Amino acid sequence: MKTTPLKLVTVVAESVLGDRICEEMRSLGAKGFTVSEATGEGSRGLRTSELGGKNVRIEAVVGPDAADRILERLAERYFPHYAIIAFVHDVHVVRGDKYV
Amino acid sequence: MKTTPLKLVTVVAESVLGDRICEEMRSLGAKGFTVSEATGEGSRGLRTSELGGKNVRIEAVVGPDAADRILERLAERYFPHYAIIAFVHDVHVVRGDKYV
Amino acid sequence: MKTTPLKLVTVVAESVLGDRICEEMRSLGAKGFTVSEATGEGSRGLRTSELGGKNVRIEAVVGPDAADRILERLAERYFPHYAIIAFVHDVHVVRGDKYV
Amino acid sequence: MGPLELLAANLLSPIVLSFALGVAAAWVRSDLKIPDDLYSALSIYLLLAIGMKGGVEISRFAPSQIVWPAIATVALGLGTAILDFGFLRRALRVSAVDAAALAAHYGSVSAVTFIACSQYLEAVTTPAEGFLPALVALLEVPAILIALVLGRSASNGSGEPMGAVIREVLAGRSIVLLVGGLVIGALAGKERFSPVAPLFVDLYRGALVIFLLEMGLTAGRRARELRRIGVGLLVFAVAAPLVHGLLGVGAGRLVGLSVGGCTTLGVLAASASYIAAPAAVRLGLPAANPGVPLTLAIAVTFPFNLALGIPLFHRLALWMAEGPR
Amino acid sequence: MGPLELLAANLLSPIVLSFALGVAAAWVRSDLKIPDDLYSALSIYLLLAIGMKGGVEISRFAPSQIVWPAIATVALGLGTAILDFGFLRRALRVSAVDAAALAAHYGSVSAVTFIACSQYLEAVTTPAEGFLPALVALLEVPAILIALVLGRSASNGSGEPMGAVIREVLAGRSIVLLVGGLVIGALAGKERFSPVAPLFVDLYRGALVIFLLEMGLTAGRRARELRRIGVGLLVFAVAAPLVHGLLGVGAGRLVGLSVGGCTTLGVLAASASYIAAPAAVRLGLPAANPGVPLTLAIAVTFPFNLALGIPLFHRLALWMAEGPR
Amino acid sequence: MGPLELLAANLLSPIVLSFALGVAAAWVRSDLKIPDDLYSALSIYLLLAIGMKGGVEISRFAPSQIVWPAIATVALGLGTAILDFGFLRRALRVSAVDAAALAAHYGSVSAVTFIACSQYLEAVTTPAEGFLPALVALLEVPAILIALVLGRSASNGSGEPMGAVIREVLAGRSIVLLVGGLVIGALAGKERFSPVAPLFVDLYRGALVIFLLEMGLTAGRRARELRRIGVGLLVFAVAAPLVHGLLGVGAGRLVGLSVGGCTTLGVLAASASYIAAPAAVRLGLPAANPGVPLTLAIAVTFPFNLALGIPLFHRLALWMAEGPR
Ligand SMILES: Nc1ncnc2c1ncn2[C@@H]1O[C@H](COP(=O)(O)O)[C@@H](O)[C@H]1O
Ligand SMILES: Nc1ncnc2c1ncn2[C@@H]1O[C@H](COP(=O)(O)O)[C@@H](O)[C@H]1O
Ligand SMILES: Nc1ncnc2c1ncn2[C@@H]1O[C@H](COP(=O)(O)O)[C@@H](O)[C@H]1O
Ligand code: NA
Ligand code: NA
Ligand code: NA
Repeated sequence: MKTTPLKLVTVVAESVLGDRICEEMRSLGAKGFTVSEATGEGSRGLRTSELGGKNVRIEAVVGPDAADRILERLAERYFPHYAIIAFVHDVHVVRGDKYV
Repeated sequence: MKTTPLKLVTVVAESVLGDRICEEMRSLGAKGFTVSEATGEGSRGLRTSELGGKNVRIEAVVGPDAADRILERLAERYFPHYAIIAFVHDVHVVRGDKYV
Repeated sequence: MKTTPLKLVTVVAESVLGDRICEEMRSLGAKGFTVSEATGEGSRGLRTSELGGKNVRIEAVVGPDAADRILERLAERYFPHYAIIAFVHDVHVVRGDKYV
Repeated sequence: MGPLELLAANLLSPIVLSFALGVAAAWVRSDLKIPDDLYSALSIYLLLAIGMKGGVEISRFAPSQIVWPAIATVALGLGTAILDFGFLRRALRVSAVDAAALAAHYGSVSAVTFIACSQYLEAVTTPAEGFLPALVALLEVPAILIALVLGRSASNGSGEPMGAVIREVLAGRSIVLLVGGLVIGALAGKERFSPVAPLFVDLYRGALVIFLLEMGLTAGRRARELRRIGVGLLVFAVAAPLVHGLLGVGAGRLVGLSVGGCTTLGVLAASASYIAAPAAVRLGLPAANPGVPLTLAIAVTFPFNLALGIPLFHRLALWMAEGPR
Repeated sequence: MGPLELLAANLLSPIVLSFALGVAAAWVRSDLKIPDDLYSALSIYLLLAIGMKGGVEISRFAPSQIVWPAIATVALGLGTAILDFGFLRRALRVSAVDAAALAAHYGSVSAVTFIACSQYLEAVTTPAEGFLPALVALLEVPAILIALVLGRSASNGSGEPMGAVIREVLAGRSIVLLVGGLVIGALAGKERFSPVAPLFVDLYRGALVIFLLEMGLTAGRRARELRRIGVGLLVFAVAAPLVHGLLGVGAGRLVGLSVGGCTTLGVLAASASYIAAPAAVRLGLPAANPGVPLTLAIAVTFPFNLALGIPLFHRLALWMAEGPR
Repeated sequence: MGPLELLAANLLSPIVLSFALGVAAAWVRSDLKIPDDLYSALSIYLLLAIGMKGGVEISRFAPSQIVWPAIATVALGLGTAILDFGFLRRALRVSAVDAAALAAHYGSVSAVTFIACSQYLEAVTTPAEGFLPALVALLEVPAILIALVLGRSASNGSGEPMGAVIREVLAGRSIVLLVGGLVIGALAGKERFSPVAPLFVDLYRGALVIFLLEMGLTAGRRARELRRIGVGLLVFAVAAPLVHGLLGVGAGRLVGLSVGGCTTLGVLAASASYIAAPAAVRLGLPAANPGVPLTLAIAVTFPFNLALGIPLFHRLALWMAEGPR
């Protein structure tokens, strides 16, 4: 099967950021993204599903440049004050030219 | 810790395909899979959770051949008409012989 | 964007183990984790969302040693009797020193 | 009440207002969201409730009283779907699969529109035959099947095998709940039903308010996509309910239904499916664009029927029964 | 009513029919699904409701009237669990952990079966003691604990430490809601309870209809696994409720309960847990197969009690009270 | 009833007891969990219900009767927020952003506290003005806005642009549902509202029991974090409702509200927001610690008002109306 090597950017953040992060990704070149609900724990304490405490988990398959731009933007705008983690790894994508 | 190098196939697709894709995976050699709910956006527009618009996110740990067969089948049967993305990457799996 | 190479440990297990696995991870050096709901199928049969049959999906970004310790502990304590799968792969993490 | 008062009575009912609130909330991009599970819970509840109430009533009718209305209903489903398909192909030059998809949605039925109609008839104290919920179940399926056949034969049938699609439609949750509710109601009977009536009868109208809030939110969100849809299809989404409704009221008259019954059959024919049809079409006609029929059904036809269609077909049924006054 | 009419009355009640609808829907592989959160919401509601209603009533009884029934209930829980464990080990040669797992499920209790029994008794206008909900709470725990002890001593006790498991059972949601509801009801009293009665009393039976739809769906899905379970265990899943029910009715008689009370105690003893026991066994006896007891409890014993056990134990209680007629 | 009986009546009401059950369940670390979607469903239901009931009543008042209470309410919101901000900065030396965050929470309002107050007033048969729900909507916003302005000007305003935050607050679900409900109720009127009353009126109090169970669970979980919060802030979380409540009752008296109305305005002023304010503050003042105000609002101020504040402000309102007895 012919696949294209691309990057998968994964972000977990407090849910109030959900729409904003999707918007940033779109504006920085992501052609799509997938969002799911999560809870979690980190340096900013437990984020259970109680009153306003949920997380969103956002994944986007993007080219390496877009991946870099997205991480850069998140680190600059959201890492100082918000509960958030972001990481990236290599994936091989079917019909990958669609996503760059 | 001894682990086995295998492939993780991840598929996000419109929810009407959920059972079908699991069935395909099973028939092509996946010994198991994990399914979760997601929403998302892509070339076929926003798939929110409204009326019939959700996505499923399916993951299967499989050997490299099965991974190839699964992607091949998905590309052939579902990519033309349905909202779907599929990618694969390397993982190291505990007790990995169970999954091939 | 400067990122740190780390490990992402992913565990899918029957939901009764949820809190226990998070606790193990914390005690073995994970600085945080993300939890979501899933269903699935494996050697122990279908784990649908019906009465008590759900799975949890737990992810933790950790250093390579902690990853090893976590897999070791899970294999020892939970693999014999419980429905569970665990795997690990490399990720590049923003602000990664926070997680080791 | 004169026609204008009837219209006002309908527009100021809590369910229509609640739909409007949903549209407004979507329009100001509020974070208001009806949880998915609440939406599912309410649709299960509403379908089961109309089924059970219909089942309790149905025993009061002889089969001979129901058979003609039933035949008329199936004929309506088939007829309107074929009519729509032909019109969309010829007049609007829509592709075969997309015309079939639309025909499946518009020939089938929306149970919530039926419920809104029952509420309206109650509010204007116009009784209707108790077996009407059974007709909802009957009207749901035929149009979907004929439309799939039309669409697949015109497009060399890609998609799931027809047998699998039929199975999927018949075992779909709206049929299971409607028909299951009918059977439960008929077997239990009025007396054994009464202990569960506080949930399934008394709360019915209130539940509809919350359900219509979600419908309004969805319609409001989808309304943004309307500008991408050609004007021909927008006209279709209003013309189809008018024509179907006229046929429905007429068919009701023909088989001897009361004014309430004629109104209901008109509203049923005028309504477009947004649950059973989309799922069936996605599997049976995957090449069809799934967004357009759903957007038209929810953002145009549903509010049209809710606000205007119901009192209009009531008026029409009155007129057919009594002649112009 | 004669015995056959009582049986018919039970089989045609909306809750039994709704369970059957669920089974049928699972059987045709319908996409009907009760959302998880609706299922949880309904179980919270039902447990809190029986607790609160019991709490309101309990103040009308002197402690001395309750103490013997309470002792009988604990003895029933312990006795039936030990009996089952012995039978399964000896007669069916089931492994120690699996026998213990089954004993925990069958010695404990299903609150929904209790509710179905109350509905039945109301329908046949047979009153029962108001403190019975307290017995549900009492019957839930002892069997689980004794079975875990039996299973762990026979298998050198892997699994979580016993203390942790006990804590988990006692703080489990069914105990918290039942006991919490009892306390709320007892403290609030009839008058302060009345404003919340429209939710917790009037809707109770309707809610059960939807809950049993989900139970039916689950039972129907699990029924497919029955063919992988040996015939010995299938017989156990019917014999156990019969024997337990007989013991329960007898124990009720012994401590002076009314016919309704005896029926209820019989049904409680006959019922098998599918919430508290599975969770506790999974942690306390992880080597036990978790699927078999749950499948038997939901797909065999629950429907057996729902359809046949309840009228049967009622009959038995009548017979014990009045002699054969 | 004397003051102690009123207090007892309140403490033994099912809603207060249910809150206590939630706290206890969290304390024993029960696995009891109110599903997220049930929590959302209940808040949608409760907000819509108070809105609609208020809307139905509001038509009975002349605008001139409402205008002064409305002005008093806005003044209360602004005044208490500024007061709190000043006190926290000066007396407790809290940072500007954290003081502003607290001021936003405490100047705004908790709709559930309002509902609990209405229940209490009904139980003690003290009527209150029907337009009070409109005041809830009015009190929600001003404090949040002024606090954000104060916090941002003191911290050189990082965070989202103020316009976006205001939009977010005004289109937030609590405002949309409250105001939307008011409009629906006012347009529909009493007669058209009556068919939906079984859901929106009769079940109201029961629904609150389940909602407060979740509030109790949350408060109980958050209570563990209280030991990490300084004693100054803990005192604030009790002193603020006392002072605000006094101001609220006084303001009510000033604009001529009844005893029930004064009590309600006092309780509204005393309550702290835990829905609208946290979301707005997170976006408008991201540097503020989001945990502290939420923990104080839910785990200290809410239970304080629920158990003691409501009867206390009632007492105060009586005293102001009748003089000491
Ligand atoms: N080491 C980790 N591994 C996986 N997820 C994490 C980790 N640390 C934090 N998270 C997630 O990121 C969210 C915010 O983390 P933090 O900003 O550290 O509070 C948490 O609620 C978790 O869901
Ligand atoms: N670049 C992407 N990254 C992550 N998920 C995507 C991406 N593109 C599409 N998806 C997911 O795949 C679904 C279908 O995509 P599409 O077929 O492009 O409409 C979307 O709803 C998303 O959930
Ligand atoms: N090959 C696989 N790929 C992905 N997930 C799996 C796989 N096998 C098992 N799982 C997940 O792990 C859970 C337990 O698996 P098992 O212990 O094999 O029954 C299943 O319910 C699935 O969610
Ligand atoms: Na139609
Ligand atoms: Na039992
Ligand atoms: Na306030």
